[in-house]
Amino acid sequence: MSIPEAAPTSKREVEQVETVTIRFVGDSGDGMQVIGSEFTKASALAGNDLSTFPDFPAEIRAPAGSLAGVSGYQVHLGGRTVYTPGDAPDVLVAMNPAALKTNIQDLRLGGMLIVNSGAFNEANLEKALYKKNPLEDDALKKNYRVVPVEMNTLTQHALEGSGLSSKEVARCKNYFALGMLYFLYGRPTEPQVQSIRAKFTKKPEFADANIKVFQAGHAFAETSELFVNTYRVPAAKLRPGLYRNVTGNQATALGLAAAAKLSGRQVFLGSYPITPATEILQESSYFKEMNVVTYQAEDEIAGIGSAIGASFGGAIGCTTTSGPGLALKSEMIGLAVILELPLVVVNVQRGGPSTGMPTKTEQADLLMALFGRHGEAPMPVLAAKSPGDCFYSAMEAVRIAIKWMTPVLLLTDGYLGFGSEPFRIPEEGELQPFAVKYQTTPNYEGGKFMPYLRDAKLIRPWAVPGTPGLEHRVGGLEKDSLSGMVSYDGMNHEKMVKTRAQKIANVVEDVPDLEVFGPAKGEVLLLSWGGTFGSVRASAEALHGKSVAHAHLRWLNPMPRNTGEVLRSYRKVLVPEVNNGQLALYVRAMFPGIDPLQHNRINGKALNISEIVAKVNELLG
Amino acid sequence: MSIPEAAPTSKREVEQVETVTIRFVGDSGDGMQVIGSEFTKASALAGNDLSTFPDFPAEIRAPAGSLAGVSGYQVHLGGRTVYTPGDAPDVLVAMNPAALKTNIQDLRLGGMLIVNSGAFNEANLEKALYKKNPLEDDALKKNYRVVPVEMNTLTQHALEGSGLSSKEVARCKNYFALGMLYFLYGRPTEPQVQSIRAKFTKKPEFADANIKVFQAGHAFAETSELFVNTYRVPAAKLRPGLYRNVTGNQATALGLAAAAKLSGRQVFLGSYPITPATEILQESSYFKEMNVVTYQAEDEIAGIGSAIGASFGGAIGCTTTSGPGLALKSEMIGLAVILELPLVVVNVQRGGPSTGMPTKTEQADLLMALFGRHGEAPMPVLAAKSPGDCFYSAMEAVRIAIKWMTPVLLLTDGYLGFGSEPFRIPEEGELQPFAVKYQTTPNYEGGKFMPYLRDAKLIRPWAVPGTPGLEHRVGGLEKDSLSGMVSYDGMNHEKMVKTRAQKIANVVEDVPDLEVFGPAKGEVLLLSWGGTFGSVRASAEALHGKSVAHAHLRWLNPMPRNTGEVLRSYRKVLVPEVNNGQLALYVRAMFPGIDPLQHNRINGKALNISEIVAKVNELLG
Amino acid sequence: MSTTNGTTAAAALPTYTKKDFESGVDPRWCPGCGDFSIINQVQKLLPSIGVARENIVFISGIGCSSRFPYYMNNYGMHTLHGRAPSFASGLKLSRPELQLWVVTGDGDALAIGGNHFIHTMRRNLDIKMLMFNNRIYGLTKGQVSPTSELGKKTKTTPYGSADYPFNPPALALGAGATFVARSVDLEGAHMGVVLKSAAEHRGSTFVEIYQNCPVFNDGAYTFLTEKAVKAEAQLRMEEGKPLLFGKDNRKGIRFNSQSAELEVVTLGEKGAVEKDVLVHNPRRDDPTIAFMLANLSNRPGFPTPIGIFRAVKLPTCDDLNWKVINSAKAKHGDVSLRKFLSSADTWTVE
Amino acid sequence: MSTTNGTTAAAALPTYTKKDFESGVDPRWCPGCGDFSIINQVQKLLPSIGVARENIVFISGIGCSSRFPYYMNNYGMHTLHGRAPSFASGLKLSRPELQLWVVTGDGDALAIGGNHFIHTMRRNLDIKMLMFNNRIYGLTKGQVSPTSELGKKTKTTPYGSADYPFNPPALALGAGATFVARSVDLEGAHMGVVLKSAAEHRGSTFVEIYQNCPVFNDGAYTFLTEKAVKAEAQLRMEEGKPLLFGKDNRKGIRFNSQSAELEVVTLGEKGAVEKDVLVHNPRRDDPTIAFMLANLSNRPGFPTPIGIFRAVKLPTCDDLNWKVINSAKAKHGDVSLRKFLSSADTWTVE
Ligand SMILES: Cc1ncc(C[n+]2csc(CCOP(=O)(O)OP(=O)(O)O)c2C)c(N)n1
Ligand SMILES: Cc1ncc(C[n+]2csc(CCOP(=O)(O)OP(=O)(O)O)c2C)c(N)n1
Ligand code: SF4
Ligand code: SF4
Ligand SMILES: [Mg+2]
Ligand SMILES: [Mg+2]
Repeated sequence: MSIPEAAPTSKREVEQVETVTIRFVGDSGDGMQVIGSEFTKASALAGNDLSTFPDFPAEIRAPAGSLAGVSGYQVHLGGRTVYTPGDAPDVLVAMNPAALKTNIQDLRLGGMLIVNSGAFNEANLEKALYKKNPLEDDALKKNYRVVPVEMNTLTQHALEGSGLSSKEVARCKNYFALGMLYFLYGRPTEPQVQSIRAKFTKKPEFADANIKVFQAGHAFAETSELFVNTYRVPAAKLRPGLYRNVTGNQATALGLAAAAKLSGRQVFLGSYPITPATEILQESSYFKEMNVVTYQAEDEIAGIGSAIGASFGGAIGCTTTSGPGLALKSEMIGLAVILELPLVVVNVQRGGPSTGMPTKTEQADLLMALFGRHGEAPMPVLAAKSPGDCFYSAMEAVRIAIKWMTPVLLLTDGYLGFGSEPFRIPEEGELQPFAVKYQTTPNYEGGKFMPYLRDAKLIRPWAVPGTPGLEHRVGGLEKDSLSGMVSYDGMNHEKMVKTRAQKIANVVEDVPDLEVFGPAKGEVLLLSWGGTFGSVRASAEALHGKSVAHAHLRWLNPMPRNTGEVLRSYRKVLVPEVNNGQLALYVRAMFPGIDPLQHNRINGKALNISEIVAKVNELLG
Repeated sequence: MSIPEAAPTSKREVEQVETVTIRFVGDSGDGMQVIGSEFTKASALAGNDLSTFPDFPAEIRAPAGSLAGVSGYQVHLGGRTVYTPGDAPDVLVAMNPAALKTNIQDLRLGGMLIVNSGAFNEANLEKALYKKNPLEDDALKKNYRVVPVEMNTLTQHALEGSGLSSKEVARCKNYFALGMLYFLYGRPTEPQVQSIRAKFTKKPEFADANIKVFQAGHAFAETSELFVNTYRVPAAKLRPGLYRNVTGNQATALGLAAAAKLSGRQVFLGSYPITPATEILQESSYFKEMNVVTYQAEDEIAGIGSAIGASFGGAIGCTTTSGPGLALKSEMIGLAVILELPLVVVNVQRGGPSTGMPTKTEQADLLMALFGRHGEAPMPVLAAKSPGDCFYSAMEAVRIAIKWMTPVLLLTDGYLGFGSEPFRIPEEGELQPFAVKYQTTPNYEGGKFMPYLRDAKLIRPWAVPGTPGLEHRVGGLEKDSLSGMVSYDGMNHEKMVKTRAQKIANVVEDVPDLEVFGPAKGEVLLLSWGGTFGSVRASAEALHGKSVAHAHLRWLNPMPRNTGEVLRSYRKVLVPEVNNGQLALYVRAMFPGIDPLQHNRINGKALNISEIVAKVNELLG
Repeated sequence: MSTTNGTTAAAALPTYTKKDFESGVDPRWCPGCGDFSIINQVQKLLPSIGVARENIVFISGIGCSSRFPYYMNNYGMHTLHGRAPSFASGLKLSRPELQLWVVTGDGDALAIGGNHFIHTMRRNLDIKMLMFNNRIYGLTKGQVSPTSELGKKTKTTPYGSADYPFNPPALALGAGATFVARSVDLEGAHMGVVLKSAAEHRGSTFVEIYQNCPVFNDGAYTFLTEKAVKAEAQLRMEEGKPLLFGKDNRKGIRFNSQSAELEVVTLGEKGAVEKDVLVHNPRRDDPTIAFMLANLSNRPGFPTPIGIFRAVKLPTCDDLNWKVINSAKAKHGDVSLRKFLSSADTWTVE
Repeated sequence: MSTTNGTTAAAALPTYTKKDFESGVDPRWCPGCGDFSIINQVQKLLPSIGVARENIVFISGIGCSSRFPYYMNNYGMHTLHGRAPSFASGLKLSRPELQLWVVTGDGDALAIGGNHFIHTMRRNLDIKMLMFNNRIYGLTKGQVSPTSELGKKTKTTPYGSADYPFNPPALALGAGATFVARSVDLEGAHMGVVLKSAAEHRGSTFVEIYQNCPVFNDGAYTFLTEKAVKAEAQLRMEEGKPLLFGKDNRKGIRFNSQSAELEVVTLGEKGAVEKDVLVHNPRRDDPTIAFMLANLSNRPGFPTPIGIFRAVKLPTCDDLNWKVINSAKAKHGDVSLRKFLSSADTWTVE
């Protein structure tokens, strides 16, 4: 988060920086996602902690060079724990005018702008709706350290005589930018060369070209006098182990597959594609050997229906979706509630209402998750807090669903789903298996089987087709409290409503107490849930030393037992959310007397740390 | 509510009673709904205030004589305002053992049991799972005034020589019971004779037979010494005018049709049948000359979709459903929210979750109505308070929808939908027309039309196909705040979310202040919403003189401006509901500091007045 | 018992009787309802099909017909209106060794459930779907259904319906069903034979059963079932036999290649002889002739075909799926969790 | 302007040009997307159909194809995934004088939207549905669609799809559509003719347009559109003309009444002559031959038919509905609110 000011001498120094945020932006065809993730990988190998976020253009490809066609990738790396992809980039790498126009306002004042000046021709300027060339604008140079590089020409030079077409040559220029950054941040070039070679095994001529351009970029940065300093981000103190990078959606898919392994049961994922949840289904469709069966149903309702059907058969039924799909599934979720079958519903939140902003993030499905079903239909709801945490949250959702015989709703969001961070792969044996017991014998007098006879925790047995003697019927009509047969008896209904509610309340035994980061009592408690964890924790860290604490709700229903107590230990509670105040409302409803303050941004992005910090400082007076 | 004790002398006296509750119960085939409504009509003509409720067996016809096949009809009549069909009947007319068994526990102690003793044969007793004849049970006689009548035989006698088959004869016995009650309550017989004749114009032999049996019942009651007294319920002081009986569902249909008339626009009702909402669609399908177009769609989603399509075309799109259907419609409602088109969604609540108890009432869809959509999707929500009020609520929902260009959710329930009460037909001119203005000219510089340019109240214009020059496109993606074209701009989105929320908040200008029945300050405030109005108001009346008041929320979103103030004027707030505490939760969320007490029954029935009264007395200490 | 996926241990089957398939709960349909006759045939059939009782699952939606699973002594799910095929699809894909029956009504299958219906048919999932067609919504007491006739007066169409009805077998064929048949509640023996073939078919199986609802749509099929008209009205399709009908089988269905249409001929009249009559072959790959027969019931002057329109063997969706799954399993063997999670670019922090 | 129901005032129409139907927003499809060619044909057609611009409404669901209405200068709704026909149905029933076009994709129409699709077809609502079939989910970047081929590798079926695809015209015919046609993005002139007929048809109108998605399913239709194979691969159906195809129209489609199947003959070979070849007649009441032709594209060795499979005139659902409404209105006249509310048993309280 802190690039040093330009050094006074022209002698280049190696500067230590604790964290840095770099954003690569260019046209959709410019390969920004590629070099972004290559740089990320190099940083991971260098031992940095990381957090990344891509910024795709809207769903359909826009014309080359247009504002709508800009694609970006932001990475935040640090020598200490990194919680978010960073509020504002310290370095912006912009490949064309449109990319500059849509991103320059995010670059922090004094930040470095590396720009492909060769792309600032008339045609491109016009597509970006620039009246004149911004690189000639003094304001730009006043506010930022501008480093214009003729990447087009330099790339062409590097590839002279390569025999590639000019279109193919142009495609290589992202590696020129990457080479420059490798020099700037002192990354070893050899692994990158290997990586390019591996990527283009089938087209060695492209491998050669990209390597050449990459090395040219590196050399150019070294020899030209454009850069005053170079930078080193030290290695972070990460828990030792084997690491990989995961996006939240990948992690969710991996978590479900891990749950199949740990429970010894099939995971059946019945879904329908929808942005930003689609990747979970896509990833899972490769996990066949892990006992994951995937099914792309004809619609969201059939997706969850297939999952419930599979659960009746003894599998762990799962379904993944986003807001509009969750709305469509609500009738089905109600059925799962009354059937009391295990089911995991993953909702990757996006901007709403309606189709809204499919590629943008939001946290506005919380109240629907809690209350969006007809009748009294309570169910456990939890939310993941980081891309890697999606793995553990998905496993936990499965564990609760099968232990308590209930549907469980897991909330993630587009920010987590698309964002990525290093993920430590658990050691063999580190994750506890959780057995699944099917009922195989009668449980009632006279050798009868009563599918709704409960244990002390109010959990009913799971008997699956193929088990002789336990044949039984389940359905969506209110059921007799023992046999599960249809019952229209009013008092039986009241009993069942209360029993189902109590069972879900009992899940609290599996909900860890709320932990507080910071002072145990004081002025301000920051209360967060879901994907804003990183921004809020980073804000709390930034406010270190003040009477400010942070608590994060992973479980929304039931909430941890000590929640009220924690909330009452601070004079003010501030709930920062990417919605219009849904957790705040819920907290008011659940803890009469607590009236939290709100900080709400609903602009499709993660919360800005500096805004939260400013707000808290205002509260502290 | 008070039948006098048996008079000491055998001389028959005419007793004045203020109110009386009578329940007719028998087999589905016994014609209980028929005589129930005939007696209701006669009482209405006699000037009583009324409230009735049928008790259908579950959806499918059960075998004759079985417990599941019992059908009932309860009427509460009074010489003063009658709020509910009555907690417990004063008089129970039971036509067979099954009917006795399933209803006797409701008869108030000391109440009168008129029973068709002829049906208490071995076969029927067995079907009702009676081990011995309950009429021979002393306990019965000790607790109730039992009047056994051999209705089977007496009906047969009356029809000797009529040429009817014995099956046809048996079908007439309900009129015997009716005749007895006419005598008992001093209703004039002539109108009933007319009515029977009118009913059977096409089968005069049945008319004759039923009239004979009716008169025989009347004569039998008069001449036999079974009844100690006869009763008179004086006329109530009703507002003068022309009256009819309406069920809540009828009233909703009438209200929508009236709105078509008052607005001069087509009402388009696109629905899918579902208990207990189906009657609204059925009734409306007769109202073609009122400019009501009905459409039974292929499912609930298509139903609401068709309504939104019609609204885009300038009609008043409406859709009617119950819980499972509302769940299915939630994605569509979100679309209507973002489109900002008028739409009325009527949800007739029933027992949930899932398919639940389709023929039983409940109030458990409140939170779904308020919060059951993805993204930030606020909309006005109101609830009808009595069968007749469904008429006014439906009209109001339409008025708000078209004035504010928004979907509106109207909640009723099975209790209101099936229940009935007298309805004063408004005088010509009594109901205010509400004009609907379409946009017909450009509203922006350069002769442009901006479909999302708002007025001071934040309402956008309604321009409909067929209007030249105003061609425009609307959609579910977030839209530019003026042109309505797709916008992925984060700050535009935040602005739109807040604007839509503010517009709905502005609707409060059309929400009358909360009125209080009883003292303006004090110990206990009873706070109700929806169909429990009658029970709670009757409870408040019963508690007259104590420091107890009653306030009823017709509008749930936005709530009346003075709600908080009213709530804070009492030491305790008690919220009686037929759910697990949904309004109570909502009140906590909306008025931090208020922590209402709850009284919840979830047994598929209306709230019991005596239970509420007991609870309040307990609170008063 | 089979609780894992794969195949059920082939234990010796008990000798079942009809009673073994009765749940002991008395069916709650109105007196005279056609549903009684259907359940009777199903319960009579099941002892003979060689499948263990516990491996059979009945799944239904909502409607009178959909109460069916409660009366069967198998595993059963009474689900949501229109959605039964979706549950069945998931269960079948998850546990292909189970035998799945979906029981549904004309509204359940074709109104709200139309999408799941056509997709189950096209996928050729091995699911047996019995649709009780009473051309009305029974459970909700008498509204128009997608199989109600044009002009039909019902509670929601008091002046007559303006919707053309579906022809369910034609729709199933259009969607790609591999087994399509029709029977009638009152024709118990015929239904038994059709159900037996349905039980034996592997793939998407659709059986339409004309069912009388004496309460809300009485007499819907008297045109077909009344003694006096039956012979002329029913065309009993039997594999390998000419499509004859009428008193003494004097009439037949002939394909007129001039007009490219089917026509009714009377044998012996205008030179029509039996060998002109189309021989019924439900096993043609191309569904066209089956489609043509299905459409006959829409056309005035033609009899209504009952029996099997189409029965074609094609690899099922569940089989194709498990082929892929099993080959992935065979290829990878038992993968440890750590190994699985590590299959990506990794690095070590020390 | 018509704001009430009934008919639009027949004012003299302006003389439109293609430009009048362009909204001014530049279409945002990927370079080379087949959607460009389709919108071009539609915008070229509309000036000539004699309908006022403001009386035309385009309604779409969600998908690349569904962005269509934004680019048309008519009234338009971009609705929810799969649901476009439901909006169109309500709008058409409410205001039958409007001309309604639904624009949809293979996923939108046939996956999530399958139910509304088949019901719109069966009802014979006067709605024109254009389905851009790219056999893939474009907008969500490459998942299997209900028209993707068996075995197709997509992002959600990396080892190949186990689902048989729909044959969309066959499904539409099975559902009862009265107009069913097919064209191809690259065949602009052909598409123009088909669209013109679609615009003229009154009733449920389904046009499948094969559309290339160069980004996620490139080359899906080269088998049909490449110069080298085109003549052999395309069967251009034209009313009243024999079904000929191939180089110099040397091949034809013949109905073999022996086998009751269609077959390909080469004129002049094995005695085949032109008059044996089936003459195309899309106006047959019975949909069977249309169905048979629709199924040809599934069968190896047969060409893929393009053109109009079926075009049959039947009273539309909207007309039938409004006949009833208008007769009720005529019968009752203008009813006062009080009179309306009083049509029940009433009594007076004084
Ligand atoms: C989501 C939903 N919508 C509507 C209903 C109400 N409903 C129950 S059954 C039914 C139709 C039944 O008709 P059909 O499928 O033909 O079965 P039948 O009763 O005639 O056997 C309807 C509309 C429901 N239960 N759930
Ligand atoms: C309810 C809902 N489910 C899923 C989606 C995600 N989604 C948008 S378009 C689409 C499929 C598009 O495929 P197709 O209809 O073939 O259109 P194309 O993009 O290929 O033109 C999907 C799954 C959505 N927007 N809404
Ligand atoms: S309503 Fe009709 S279909 Fe339903 S049980 Fe009764 S007779 Fe059968
Ligand atoms: S993704 Fe395919 S269908 Fe969508 S716009 Fe691009 S090329 Fe066209
Ligand atoms: Mg039916
Ligand atoms: Mg597509």
